[in-house]
Amino acid sequence: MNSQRKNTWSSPRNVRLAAVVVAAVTAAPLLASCSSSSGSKDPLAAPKAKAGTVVVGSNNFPESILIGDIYGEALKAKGIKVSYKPNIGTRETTYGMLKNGSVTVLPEYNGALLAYLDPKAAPTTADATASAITAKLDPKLTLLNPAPAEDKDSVTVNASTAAKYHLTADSTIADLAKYGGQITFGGSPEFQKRQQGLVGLKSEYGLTPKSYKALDVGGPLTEAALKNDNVQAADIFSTDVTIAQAKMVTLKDPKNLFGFENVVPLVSKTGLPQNGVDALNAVSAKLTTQALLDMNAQVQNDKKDPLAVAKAWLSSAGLG
Amino acid sequence: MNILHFLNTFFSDGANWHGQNGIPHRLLEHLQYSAIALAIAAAIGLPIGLFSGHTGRGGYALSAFATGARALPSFGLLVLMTVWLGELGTTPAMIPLVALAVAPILVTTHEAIRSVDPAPVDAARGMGMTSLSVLFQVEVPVALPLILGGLRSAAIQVVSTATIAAYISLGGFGRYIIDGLASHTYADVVGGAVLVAGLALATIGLFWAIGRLVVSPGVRRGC
Amino acid sequence: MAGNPDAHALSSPRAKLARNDLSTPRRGPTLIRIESVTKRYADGTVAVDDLTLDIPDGSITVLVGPSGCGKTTTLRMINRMIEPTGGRILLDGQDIHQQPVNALRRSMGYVIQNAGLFQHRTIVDNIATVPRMLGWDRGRARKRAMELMERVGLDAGLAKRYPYQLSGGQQQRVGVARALAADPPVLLMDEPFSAVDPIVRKGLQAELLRIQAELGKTIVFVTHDIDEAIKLGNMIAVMRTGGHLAQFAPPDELLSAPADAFVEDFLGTDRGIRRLSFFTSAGLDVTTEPVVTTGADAAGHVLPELPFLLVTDADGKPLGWARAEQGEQPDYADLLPHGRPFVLGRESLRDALDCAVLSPTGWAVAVDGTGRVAGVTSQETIATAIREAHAARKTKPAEPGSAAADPANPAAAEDPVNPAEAADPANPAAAEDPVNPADAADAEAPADTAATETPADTPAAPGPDAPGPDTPDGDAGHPVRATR
Amino acid sequence: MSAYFDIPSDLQHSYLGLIALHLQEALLPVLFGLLIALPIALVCARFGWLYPPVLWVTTVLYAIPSLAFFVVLLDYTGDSTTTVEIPLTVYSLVLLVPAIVEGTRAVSPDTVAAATAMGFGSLRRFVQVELPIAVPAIMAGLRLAAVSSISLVSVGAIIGNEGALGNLLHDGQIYHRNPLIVTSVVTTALLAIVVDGLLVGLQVLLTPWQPHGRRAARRARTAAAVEPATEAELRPGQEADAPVLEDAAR
Repeated sequence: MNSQRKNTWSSPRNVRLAAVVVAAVTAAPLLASCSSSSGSKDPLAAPKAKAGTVVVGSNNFPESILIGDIYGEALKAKGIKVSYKPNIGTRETTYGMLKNGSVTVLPEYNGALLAYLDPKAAPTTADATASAITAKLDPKLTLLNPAPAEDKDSVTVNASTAAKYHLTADSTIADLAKYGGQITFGGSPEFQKRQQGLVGLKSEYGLTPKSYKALDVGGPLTEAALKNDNVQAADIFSTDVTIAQAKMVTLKDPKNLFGFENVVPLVSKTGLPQNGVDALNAVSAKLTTQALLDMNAQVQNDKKDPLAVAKAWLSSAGLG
Repeated sequence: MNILHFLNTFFSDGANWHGQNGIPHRLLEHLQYSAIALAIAAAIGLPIGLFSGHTGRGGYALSAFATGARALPSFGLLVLMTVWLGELGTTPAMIPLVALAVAPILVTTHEAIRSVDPAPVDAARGMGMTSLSVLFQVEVPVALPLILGGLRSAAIQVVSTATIAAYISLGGFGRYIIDGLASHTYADVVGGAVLVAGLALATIGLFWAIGRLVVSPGVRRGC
Repeated sequence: MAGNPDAHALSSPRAKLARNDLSTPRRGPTLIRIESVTKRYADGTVAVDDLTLDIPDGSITVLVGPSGCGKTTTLRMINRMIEPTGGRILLDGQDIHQQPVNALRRSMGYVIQNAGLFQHRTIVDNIATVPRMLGWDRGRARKRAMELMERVGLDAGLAKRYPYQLSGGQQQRVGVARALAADPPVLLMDEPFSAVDPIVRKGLQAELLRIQAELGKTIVFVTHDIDEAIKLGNMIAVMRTGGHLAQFAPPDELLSAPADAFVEDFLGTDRGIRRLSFFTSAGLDVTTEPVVTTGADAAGHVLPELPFLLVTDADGKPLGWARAEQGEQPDYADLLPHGRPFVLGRESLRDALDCAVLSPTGWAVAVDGTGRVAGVTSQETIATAIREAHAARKTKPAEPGSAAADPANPAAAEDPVNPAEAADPANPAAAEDPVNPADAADAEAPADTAATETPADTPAAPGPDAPGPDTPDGDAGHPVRATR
Repeated sequence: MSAYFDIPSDLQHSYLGLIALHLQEALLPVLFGLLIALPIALVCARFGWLYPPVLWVTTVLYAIPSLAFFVVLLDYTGDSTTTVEIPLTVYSLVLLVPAIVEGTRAVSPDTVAAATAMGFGSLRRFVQVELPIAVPAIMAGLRLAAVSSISLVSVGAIIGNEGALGNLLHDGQIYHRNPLIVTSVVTTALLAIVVDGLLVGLQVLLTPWQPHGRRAARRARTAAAVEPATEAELRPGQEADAPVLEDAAR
């Protein structure tokens, strides 16, 4: 070894080199994050779906996944290339993904969507709901025809609470409001801040629960919490099969806070070919609340796979 | 900067400073979960680690157990305990947190005692110290920095992982993250993350202070 | 330095031992008796094989041998750190197996390599450990610890330090002090000085001999270093791999009569020279003829066989050699170095020979305890003395083998001249750990090394020890040991 | 058995597919982490003053809870495996940098001096001498990183089916199929144990000079028992003293 190479790493040149390496390694992620954050107002900058493929997304609860499967299989039956992105998350997330094009088709509920887009809107008819949505909807997106099938959020009390406060199927949310200071309310984390949630319950019915427990989207946590009386009332889907099983009582919503909740495909205008639009409208025409309840029961009670249930319904409806 | 903006939004929101969803209340919850989990894990891990380290027995069983405990996915265990126990109290959350914390405490304690210079231990036995005296008067004082290191590492992981308790409707700083994700309010997510990271760093500081207090200067060597 | 060599010589451990043996036989001849002890491990390894050994009271017994010879195992069986698989060990006639193990251990001091100090405790608390275990109150234990620090030559200022702040040599002193804290009759030492550098080791060995001279403990000492064994041991047990006892003898006998080829090989090639350490220079013929005071008339002083004169100052201390032919006056301004002188009577023939070999004139300079010249002597004279010394023991240095069977006088070796190193005039104090960075950094207390690590020069009890049975008797010219 | 292994269609993977996906999401980050950690560790090993600040940065990063990390990244990388992989890369990095630095620092100074005396340049010495000797320490870091990575992937389920086997947890909940949750937990744990075992095996292959296994350990113990104090057993204490004394001298 000659003496010049002896101190390779402590020569000034190499100190600089070292500094550069460290700087580069630490700065790279920072730079990356800065550029992507400053570039777009909307942070959900996921890669666009492959051209020609329709991406069917769904929210993170079983019924949404099931309807997503129905949409997807119906499109496939028309020879359209479909890929699924099921079980994504909440509307707050999925709406963004529709806007940026990483999802093409999403099962939605018109009332809930409107409440998300315009918390102050209070339409009294299904058509008014549809037009209110269209007014607020991102120009890249559109609603197809709503199905007759409805699945609402609902304020449901467990059996013991119903007995305690003498609540029956004829009682309204306003009847519960009197006891608000004594109940713990359960629901999804997002329910707390939504118009179709605690916000609306307070403004429409004056219901302010003693406390709120963030659970899941009408899923097992919510059901368990109701059954164990961890919460006395909760937001739970009106199509949930456990309501009847556990003798829970769903309170009436005379002010239509949870509005019209028809199942409706929310799609990207450019992503779906016309035959796809036709296929989804055909599905909506035949999708009834009873059909939804049946299918939910098959998934939840009979542990059938939602995709199989979807395929079976499509073929029985002559769409598959 | 995006993140700074979020932080400003989060911390300047007066609603985040009081009430059930206020930072002080969430901090107390987070500390409570972390402290209970750490205490249980220490109650399990320290005696076993001290005993096995002192006797030199059970090293293989211990490392196998620790590998197993580390291998358990905390989040999966949380969900599993929730559905199995069918309740929403703190118990389902404690089990994964304890499982997470036991391994580092156990293994570090064992290794710490094992790595004590054998010469003073030999000298202590040779001068007629009882086995317990050797352990508590010679081995533990010398191994204390390492044992504290194990507890600290467990505490950091517990503080950081206690966020997932929010997934099963518990409180703590995880609430901000889970709720922020669900309602797409990123200020809450970033705020929650910063709070958790800050708490973890505070934990490091706490253990440093404990070390200054309880470790003999002869072991610390004045550093 | 060397202010009172005689006193020092007489306070040597052997002197003390001899006195004990003659005047106060406290426990009979053997304190520790190892009877047919075997240690076999579960995997079949035999560490110690049917070992029988009587360890005499009040003296230093060294177990020495190569790695794996079972010497440490033997030592550790004495305080039951290891339990034998066969045989038994008696302490004062009692089987140690019948005694509570921790009480047994508390009654024996235990010193190991690297000292094994408790790094989390201060020096004084380290030393006070056993007294505290024995239930002494803190004040008394600390007081005792402070006494012991002084006894082992540690500055009291170190008491509140932690072990890491001490040099290796100082740590080992603390280890010895800790072992002595409860005044146990037995001291077990397991390679205590192996991990320190040779200069420090030399100081510690001298210190141990000094302490032993004062305390007269029964010391079992394990080492792999045969020189250390010979220097320290009253009795030496040479062990060989597999846990067999090769020879158990006093050092002088070991050197002169190794039992077999293994022991001979283990002793090394220069054991004849080393054995000279056990022959006193007390009766060596020295002449003051070629010694002149500087500036004095040298007429008639020059010997025919030595064209030099040893020049001293007015006080009689040597200054150097001056070249001088018979009848001429030397040039007092041009002196050759006189080399290291030996202390007549205190140092051994080995030292005398060494001085002579190193001297520029071939003659060794003998001084008395105060450093004044006692005379000079030639290599031939020393050689004669060696021959006579051997003859006195009916042995010949060239044929040690023939002396091996000389059992006639086994006790003789128990009473050798104190080792030369103990009186090494080169200052061992200053040499202790000069390279240790801890000490070097110890600017606050520069005194502690220099002041506290002076081992050989502070014999605690010189006066009372002076008259002893091993005082060189009238039969001058012969080694002390040969008189018994 | 089908209750355990019939994977809901919305996961779009078979059981084995989920395993493969899980391994990919967990182990690619460990690999990237290692690749990034090596140069950082090299620089830290060479320039000691860099190590403490780097350690602080990594500690802060490690303190960020995985869930929050995922969610924040969701903003930038969207609902994709990348969102899971980036935090896991960071966590691996954080575990590996100290492992490598401490590992190479623990290489005996004698060995380093010998290599230097033989004419190894600094970089070559790091790669050919210090790194191989540090393999056990590095492997320990790798094992920890791999096992924790495998465990953390599951959390990705919360950000939208990006948790591979962890997705079974959510599906098990929403479909009321507890067996799926058991499958997820058990499979994840087994994966971690198997990967850990493979890494141990890899270490044995990489460090043929080290004693391995129970027999070697017992041999070492017996040897130590026979002559406890004469062996190098007592050396660690001495070694630990050395740097401290050095500091004191400075």
